Amino acid sequence: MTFLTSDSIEVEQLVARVTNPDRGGITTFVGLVRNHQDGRAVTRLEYHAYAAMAESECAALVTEAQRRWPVNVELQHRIGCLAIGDVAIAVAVAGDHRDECFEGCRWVVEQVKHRVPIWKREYYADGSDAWVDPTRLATALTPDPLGSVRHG
Amino acid sequence: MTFLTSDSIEVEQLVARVTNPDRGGITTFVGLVRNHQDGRAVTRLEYHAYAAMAESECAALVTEAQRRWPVNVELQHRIGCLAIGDVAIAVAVAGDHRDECFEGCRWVVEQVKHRVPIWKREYYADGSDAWVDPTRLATALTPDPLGSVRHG
Amino acid sequence: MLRHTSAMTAAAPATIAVRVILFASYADLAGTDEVTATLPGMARVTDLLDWARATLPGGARLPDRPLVAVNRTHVRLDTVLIDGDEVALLPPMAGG
Amino acid sequence: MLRHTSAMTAAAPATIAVRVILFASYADLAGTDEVTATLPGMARVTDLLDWARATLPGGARLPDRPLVAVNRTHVRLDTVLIDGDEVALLPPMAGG
Repeated sequence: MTFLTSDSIEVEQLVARVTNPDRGGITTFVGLVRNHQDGRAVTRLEYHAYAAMAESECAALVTEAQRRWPVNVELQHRIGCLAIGDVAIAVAVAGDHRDECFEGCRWVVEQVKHRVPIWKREYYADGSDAWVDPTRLATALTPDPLGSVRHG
Repeated sequence: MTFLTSDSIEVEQLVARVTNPDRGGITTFVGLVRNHQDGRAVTRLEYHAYAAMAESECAALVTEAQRRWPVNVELQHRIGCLAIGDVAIAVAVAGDHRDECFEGCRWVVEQVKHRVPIWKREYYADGSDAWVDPTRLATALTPDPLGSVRHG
Repeated sequence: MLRHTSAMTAAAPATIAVRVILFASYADLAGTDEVTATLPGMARVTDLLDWARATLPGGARLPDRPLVAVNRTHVRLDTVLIDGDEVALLPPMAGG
Repeated sequence: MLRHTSAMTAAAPATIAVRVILFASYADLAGTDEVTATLPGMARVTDLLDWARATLPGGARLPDRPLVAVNRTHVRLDTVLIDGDEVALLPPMAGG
């Protein structure tokens, strides 16, 4: 399985892959295509990726999550054309206790947003479209993908 | 639907009920029956409830979660006999943004543990059994179900 | 508030009867899951607990401050009881 | 570290060629998603960005400090480039 997929994400399959009789909890996050963004009506969108790098970044952050917490992590991100309600990202984290499930799942979602080279083009009800720049949203945090990078 | 069920919990159905084209994220927590607890091998367990009160406490905490955060919440807890790997509890929280999805889901799980009158009897591989007392576990927090109770 | 006020403005009855229900380890200790307690008027939950410790099999093993619900609501131990209340003695909860 | 050291101990070539790849809004601006840049030996990412600003259509609209990856790894802008590197200019990421 790859981390990026142009097919529908089957959340139940991700959950099944982290499930283990040794694990007492599973936290799952599913990101869906909303029908609005910053007050504008959205009709559909496209995710584009720097695929080779996105795959290696996803692999690295899953490995890091599993080193930080005693958890099993599965992650998929959809690319290509998505309709309203489609699953854009799914993260499933299984652990012994709810603490590490919640913390690990949240951390993976944040890391995907900050490290994985994926871009989103939104199409609006008025016929226009735009690449989304999260650093320009009111709620934006400055991404720091270099947190764990060695110097060149 | 009731919050307590003696049938298998269908997580996908809970998730479907909170899904809405207006909501951008869904955080789900699933608690499973583990095959071990405090170093002992567990073979199965039973959940008992003070059913009428458990239902009203679940209703109250779901209402409170939806007042604290702009989210949709679904919650189910299994009672009766459970096997290893069975879903004991499922919480699904949908919101516009991941912050409220994660915070709301975590809060509901904590509230269930602290307020809802449910008890667990574990059966061990050595043939013995015991009622679980979370206040005696090393990781225990003192429950305070009276946080929001009026004086009598 | 309503419970307390009504109990204080009406003439307190000489005795009240409350339904006591027990769960899980407490029911195992007592060998029953339901019993009726007759208590003096204006009795509080603490009085009921004293009664349970003295009367119920295994009652002496109740913790100092168990969790208690009256009519399906968590209450403080100084809550005044009224005739017909359903008082539940709740062992440490273990849901989730 | 390896990249830097090898570049410094070998004789620096007079020029290097790097493959520059562009995504999303940057590709739209430049009207292309791939171009080759020829740069002096020991050029850094900052030098490549100067080249891109001067050379690519819409290059002047690159931010002061864009995100850059070399050979599929996020790098600092003072990273020294070597011949054959794949340098990706990354608009603000919007996954998740």
